[in-house]
Amino acid sequence: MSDIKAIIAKRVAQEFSDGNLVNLGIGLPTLVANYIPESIEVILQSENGFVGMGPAPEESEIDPNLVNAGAMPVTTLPGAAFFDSAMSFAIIRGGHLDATVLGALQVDEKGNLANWMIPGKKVPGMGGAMDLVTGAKKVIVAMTHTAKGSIKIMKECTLPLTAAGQVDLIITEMGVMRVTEKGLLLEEINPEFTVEQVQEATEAKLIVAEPLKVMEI
Amino acid sequence: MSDIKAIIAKRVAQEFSDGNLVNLGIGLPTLVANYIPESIEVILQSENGFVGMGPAPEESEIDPNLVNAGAMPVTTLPGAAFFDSAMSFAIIRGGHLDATVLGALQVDEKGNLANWMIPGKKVPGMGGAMDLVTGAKKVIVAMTHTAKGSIKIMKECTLPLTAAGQVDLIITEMGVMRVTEKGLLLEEINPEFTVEQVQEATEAKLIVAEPLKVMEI
Amino acid sequence: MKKLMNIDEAAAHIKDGMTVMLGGFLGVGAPSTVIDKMIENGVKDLTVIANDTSFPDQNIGKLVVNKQVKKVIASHIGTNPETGRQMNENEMEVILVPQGTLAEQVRAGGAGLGGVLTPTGLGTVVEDGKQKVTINGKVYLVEEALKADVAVIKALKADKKGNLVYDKAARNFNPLMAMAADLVIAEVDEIVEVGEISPDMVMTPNIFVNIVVKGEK
Amino acid sequence: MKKLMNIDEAAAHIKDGMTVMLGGFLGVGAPSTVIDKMIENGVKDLTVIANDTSFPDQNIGKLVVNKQVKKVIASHIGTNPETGRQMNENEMEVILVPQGTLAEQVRAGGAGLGGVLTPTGLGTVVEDGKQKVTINGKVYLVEEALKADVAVIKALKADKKGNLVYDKAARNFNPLMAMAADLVIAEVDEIVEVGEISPDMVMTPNIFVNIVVKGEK
Repeated sequence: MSDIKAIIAKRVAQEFSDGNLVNLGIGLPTLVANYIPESIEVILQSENGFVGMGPAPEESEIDPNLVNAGAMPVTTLPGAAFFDSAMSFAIIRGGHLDATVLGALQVDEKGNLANWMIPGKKVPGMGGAMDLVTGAKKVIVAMTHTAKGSIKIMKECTLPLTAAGQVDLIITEMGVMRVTEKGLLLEEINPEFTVEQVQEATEAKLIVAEPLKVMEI
Repeated sequence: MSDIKAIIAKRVAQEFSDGNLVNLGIGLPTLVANYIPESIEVILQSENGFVGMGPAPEESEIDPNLVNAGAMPVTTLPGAAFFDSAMSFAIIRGGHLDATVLGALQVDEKGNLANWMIPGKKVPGMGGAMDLVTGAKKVIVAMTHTAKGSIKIMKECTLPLTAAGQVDLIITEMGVMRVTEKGLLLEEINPEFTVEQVQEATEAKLIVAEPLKVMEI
Repeated sequence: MKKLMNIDEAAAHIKDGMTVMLGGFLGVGAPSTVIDKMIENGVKDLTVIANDTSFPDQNIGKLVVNKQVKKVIASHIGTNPETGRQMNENEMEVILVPQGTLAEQVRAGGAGLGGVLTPTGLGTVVEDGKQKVTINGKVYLVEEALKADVAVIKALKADKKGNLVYDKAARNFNPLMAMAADLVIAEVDEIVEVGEISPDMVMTPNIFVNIVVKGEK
Repeated sequence: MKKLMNIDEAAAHIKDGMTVMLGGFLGVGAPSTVIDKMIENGVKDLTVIANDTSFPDQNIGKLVVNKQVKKVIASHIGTNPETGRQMNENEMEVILVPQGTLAEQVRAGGAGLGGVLTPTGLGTVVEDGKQKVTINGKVYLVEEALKADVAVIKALKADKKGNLVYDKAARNFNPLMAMAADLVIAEVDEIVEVGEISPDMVMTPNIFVNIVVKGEK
């Protein structure tokens, strides 16, 4: 099996259309940029204040004032624009973002997302996540299906929420699940797994789409 | 007697300190700029979107994109800055304006101001006046004491208000009146008038300051 | 992602009954070429959101005179007597809003905020029928966010991706309206190559602009 | 109107117990020179409003490590473990706020608005104890405006009147904080003559800036 993160990132990248404005979260979601088809133009937003984010620079080209929201050096593409944090979140909250891709500690069948704290253990803060999840037109959770075997796709999140009912799509190395009114719809499956295996790694009851598509890996 | 408008404008100009940011309304208040002492720097704001407004240009220097809030051509002084209407009113509403000078249809002893409509007759709209009067640190009404004999300084405004209880100072050709908790305090008088004459031209009962200063005309 | 259009293609997006935001402050920074085409096209029953209704023979003013507008939301109508006449004779609905409130309402629409909490208008007719919120003992009016089907704005320059730069006091409401409509048409004096506007100097990021059209002057 | 000061004069304005806004996003665009002087001066019991608490060995992070901060309002503290430790052991109060909400709260403070009406945080612990307002059937949280005694910000350039220009992603919260404090200290890389920054290109108008100090790098 090819690298798990690559499988997920590659599949997420297929969700975008030409001209889309997208925000990619820190970590795995950042990798999605590497798989955007060359046939379309996707504009990346960085919530610290610009649109038109490009890839990481050569060592010699690093500019300390040009970093992404995770403080990693990046570049800008032609047509980029910088702005302040109020404008950045006006874009995010105002519905101008076609999609946001971010990780999760837990996500559930109602589209609830928990990704900003583990009470008594780790409280990094929500950063821009609550606004991103509330404001983006499409919220895509991109993550490994379980955390070293421990289940993350729940019937109901037990950790403090980032936002209620905002997640549209969950993409893992096992498959693609859509949040619907009836529950989680398994739309695509990685051919290396069976439906039973995916369900076993998932607390929420999966509805299996017909036909169930095969995930490109 | 010298020109009435000049008397008023000249007296208003004495209210400013070095470094003050001031907004001058359309009409008579605009004249105040001509009387600001050369010993101090007063920055003028124009609510259509800049600070550092200068005097009217020569005919040949007129720029259609550089006008004041009354659409009259102006210039900018060194250090000027342009911005959008949200920023302009953030400055106004946010308490960053040291003073605003504007005219009135009516003003009363409680500091209420009416200057934006006469029901059934004339409804130009409030423009920026309501924000200016609400947000500026000091609100100065600059106007002729009466409108061709008809009284404008009232016990209580009868016209729809621009703002309630926001006026600090009323400056007319007859004198200078401060809004206090006890009522209107006549602090200065034009030596060409008697206190009785000023009171006669005023509906609100005037409290006469002791000593009553003589207005420089 | 086709952004550059001719005036006919651009104006064809503005249809009967739409809510249209129009940039400009007493005609300065108004998209005159597109408005002339709207007049030629005879689109009607428009709801116009604009700072003012300009002068009878200019841009927005002409739309009013030509009876294409069924409702206006503005801060000032005093320079266009025809607006007042149509209002008084119930031919057109006019909603007058303090200028700073209008700017924030439009911004809130674009930023995904429900509205604005402002002290402006308290104690005046502006507060009639509106919710109030008390914060730390101070009362604020709730002024609802405004959005539009189309915003027609005017800029000095656009690059071919739609990044905009404004000129002096012609900026005013234009950058705010660019955020608050489903479709944004930017009329510009000049179209330049991508890269000619420095990313730091962009005033409206391209992601807000759907259509760029070259104005006739 | 004396705006240019050396670092000692500037930092002397920051006193024990004050509420201080500090610009920067994970250290990018942070006023490091002034913060180093705050550490040298040993000012304590500070309430700090900032996007994050940076890294332990950098700018805001050092203030926290040095125990000069009694309360932090921020969106993210994950990159500075010492903030988490002091929070968990009740040595410092930490209020976590969604980043877009924080940006708007600061802006509202500067703009004279009572607060922000945002959907962000609904259905999460962020809404605990807060007022809600329903507008057109949609519920919004009331997030109160934030102000400070002092804002210390970082810009690329200032002219001698205090007009500021920022560089790339180092803009972030700086222009917002410049509006929201009683005293604004701008640390800059370069001080230029008045006129060298075009009035159209000013990002923070001089009227907000009280003190300009040249940074050490």
